[in-house]
Amino acid sequence: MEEVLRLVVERYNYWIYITLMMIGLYALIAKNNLVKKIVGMNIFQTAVILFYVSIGVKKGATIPIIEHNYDMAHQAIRAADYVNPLPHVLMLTAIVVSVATLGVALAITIMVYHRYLTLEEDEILKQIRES
Amino acid sequence: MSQYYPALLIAIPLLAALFISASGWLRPALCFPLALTALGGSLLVSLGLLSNVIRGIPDVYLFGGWPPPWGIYYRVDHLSALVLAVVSIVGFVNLIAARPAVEKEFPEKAAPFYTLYVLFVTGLLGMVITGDAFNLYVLLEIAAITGYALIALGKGRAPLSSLHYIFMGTIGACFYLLGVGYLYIITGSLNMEDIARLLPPLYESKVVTVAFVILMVGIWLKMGFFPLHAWLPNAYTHAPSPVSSLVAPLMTKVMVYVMIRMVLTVFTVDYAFLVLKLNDAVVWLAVIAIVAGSLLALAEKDVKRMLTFIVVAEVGYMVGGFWLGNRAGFIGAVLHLVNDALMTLCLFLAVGNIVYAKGNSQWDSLPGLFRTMPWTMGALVVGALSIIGVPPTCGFFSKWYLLLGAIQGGHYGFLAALLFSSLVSVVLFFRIFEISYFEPFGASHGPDHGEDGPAGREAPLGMLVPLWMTALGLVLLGLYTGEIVDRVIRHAVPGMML
Amino acid sequence: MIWQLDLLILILVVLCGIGAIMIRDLLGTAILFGAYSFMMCLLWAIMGAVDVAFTEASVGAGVSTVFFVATVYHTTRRTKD
Amino acid sequence: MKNLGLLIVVLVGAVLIYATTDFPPFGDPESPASLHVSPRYLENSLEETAVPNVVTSVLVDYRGLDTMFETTVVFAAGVACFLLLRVPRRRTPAPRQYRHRLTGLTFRIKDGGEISLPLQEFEPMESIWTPHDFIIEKVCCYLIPFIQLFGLFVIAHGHHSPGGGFQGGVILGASIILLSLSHDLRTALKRMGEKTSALFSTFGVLIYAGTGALCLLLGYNFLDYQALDPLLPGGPVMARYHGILLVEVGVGMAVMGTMIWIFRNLASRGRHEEGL
Repeated sequence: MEEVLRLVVERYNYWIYITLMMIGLYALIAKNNLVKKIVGMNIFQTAVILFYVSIGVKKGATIPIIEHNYDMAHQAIRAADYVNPLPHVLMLTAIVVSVATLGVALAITIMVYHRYLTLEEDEILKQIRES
Repeated sequence: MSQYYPALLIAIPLLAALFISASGWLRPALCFPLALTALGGSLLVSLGLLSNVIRGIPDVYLFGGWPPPWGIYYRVDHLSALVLAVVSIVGFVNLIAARPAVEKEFPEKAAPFYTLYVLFVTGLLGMVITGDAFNLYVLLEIAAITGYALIALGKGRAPLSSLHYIFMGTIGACFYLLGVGYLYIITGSLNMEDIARLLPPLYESKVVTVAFVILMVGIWLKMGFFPLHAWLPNAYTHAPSPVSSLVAPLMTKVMVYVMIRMVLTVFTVDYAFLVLKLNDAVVWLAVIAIVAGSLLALAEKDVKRMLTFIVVAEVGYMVGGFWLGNRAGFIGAVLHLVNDALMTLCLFLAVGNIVYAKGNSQWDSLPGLFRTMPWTMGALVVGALSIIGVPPTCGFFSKWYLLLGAIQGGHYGFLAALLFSSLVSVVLFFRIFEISYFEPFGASHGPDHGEDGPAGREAPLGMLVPLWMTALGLVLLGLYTGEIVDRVIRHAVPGMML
Repeated sequence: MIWQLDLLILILVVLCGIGAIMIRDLLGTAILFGAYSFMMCLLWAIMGAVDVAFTEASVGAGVSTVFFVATVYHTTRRTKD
Repeated sequence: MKNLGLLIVVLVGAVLIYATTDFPPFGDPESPASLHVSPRYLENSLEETAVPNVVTSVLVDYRGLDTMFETTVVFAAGVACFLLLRVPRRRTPAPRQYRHRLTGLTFRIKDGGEISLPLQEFEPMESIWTPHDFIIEKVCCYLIPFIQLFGLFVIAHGHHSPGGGFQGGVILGASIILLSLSHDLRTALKRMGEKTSALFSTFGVLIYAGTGALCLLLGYNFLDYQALDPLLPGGPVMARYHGILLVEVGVGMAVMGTMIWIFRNLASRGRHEEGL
């Protein structure tokens, strides 16, 4: 029991990312409204970003900006003192990609709405079947 | 000069895309020539890379001058050089054919169209050549976002289909990203070869297994492997014809290449075939994909939509051939990747011509086409023969290798599926030929449609020349199959499969 | 990193996420999505990823929300689920 | 669909939880991710690029190619929204309504017509017109210059503090978006036209890719900013420093232009006349 509890507490960030991912995926698959699906898509993407950021955390470390004096003189740098910067770099890219996808998806949503005058997927499919 | 090729391959089309976008505002007439020059340039560069590789000159390019695990590097080997050549040829030929359709359907939006077109090809070229797992994700997204936009440009249902494609494509890309993250958390590296070096002691870890599964599912989603193909037929059918003849031949093939690259370079063949032992299951999935794709194609009454289901079946060929795990299967899969890109291009270009002349590709508009559009239909016949697998065309040879692989691997289910699908292709295409040759023109139309009405003319020369270039390419590729296998593909076969 | 604060924000993130997809008004969805992004940004700032947090604050909570509102403005607020 | 969705979601969740048990513990400084590649960035960033903010130096220098394509993704999204939504300008403008500020009378001007009275006395009315709030308008007027100043600071100071081209570019873009939210789209379009924002986004990416190509022309690898040494003062390390700054400015321009461009197309449904 204690083993399980330790497992849960030690990695709680990972559990939250899985939860968010499941919420996003559920909205993406099961929701009927197109905007809701897009929100789900974004939650899904941010969940992956949360996972990456969690990789970079080091206990007792500070943000990845090296302490230095005005003339760039600095103490010997210990990598363990700073949070791992690589996941942050990757996730900057991922965030920007997600907003780009969002822009395109919303543009297409507007097109869909003005063709069928509804955002509900079942109503749209019904209109297509009838025509 | 040749050591700059990998950088030029990406830089030329990227810079050109920016110039096209700017010239759209300042000098619109320049858009098409710029796009043509850019893709022509990257075609030359990729052919140069291919010849370098054949002559045995290694090509590794360090971006920013940083050594591999820290910086990003591009690496060219036999497999990627071959796929690069295919991608740039298809992109270039299709661009020539796209011009009349673009001028007819959306003349005022030519500049953004060509910008996105060139960016799409850039993304695919980058995906093929990159040696960094995360860089592949970014390039994948470039190709995906431009692809979504180009597909949504079509008429009728196109925006909705494109939206579904966005949802599925984003899930696929995120799964890929998550898989890369799992590899990163356990190895600490993003460089493909570095990961491969660090993985062997970790084969027992659950993280690696799950990373493999997630990566494969993500890639399969993107390529439309059978149970995950739901987005593909609608998206490719409703897209405007110059777009579907660009996206359909390239996107799925490049994703197949990415799958092969992931298994060969990142996880290594030993892990995928000996540790996980998934190969039998995947080949059976491929069998289902081939059979289901063929059967679904039979039910369609629209030529373009039928072709999209053939694409689904062809994906099954390549995935199955690769996962057979023997030499003939591997050669068959790679050869089929090359051939299928050109076959699909030929068929979609022909259908594009029909759509250009008739407005749609329903069966109702087929009668009399052999008389009014003999050149288009001639090329369609060549493409169809290649898909069926009739000897002088290239489709025969790759199917031959796949069959050989199935027999060597003792996988008779795959063998049966291949033969069944060829048989179905015969039925599919001969039905089309029958309607368009024997049924009298005008039977389904009113009497007011004269024989030389505007709807009954052959497509313009600008669309016929690329179409026939592709059709002749199919025959030439078939004749030179031996050369390609000997000089290129044979060197790409991993040691374990020999 | 104060774990109580961390846990509180994690729970709020999940609640905002669920709320955003459950609420029966698309404008509400857009606003709750903005709140979700902002909570996420706080979370990342706590975890030491200042640059990511900064980007999320400006992109996720700022521009994305405006895009959503613009879309809802041009379509409809109605939703069945 | 709901049950299928639930099934898939539970399946995915189960697979992910299965893998999580083998992860290194959360926040462990000894995990492979913290030991293999990233220490070199932390230890050598100052010597090699003179940039204390390691995220910036990795983003723009060590993994500069990723960032170039990321900017391209944003640019592609801008072009995509334009391609999908923009409606070509009509030859004859549609009838418009104007309200006389003093009397409150409404005039309907037919296509191509002009008002003979001085135009300052009128304000254009839109079919979905909402009354303007004086307080919001004024507050935003005073706020926007400071937001823009902050955006420029974030771009320029990205080497030493959190921030950089993306964040600064988004903030600059948001200031113009705020202008169109607090006033209306036409006011914002007068300040920064559609062509301007499109060219901003194009030339921003061009600065990035052009810097890379310049390095290539100077005989170094693509994006190797050390090549800029003969053109910039301060030696090879400072050349990297300044190269990063140059590229960040490009990113900022591209992101600013694109965000405004996307917003306009979304908010006015491609008509660029009236909107949010």
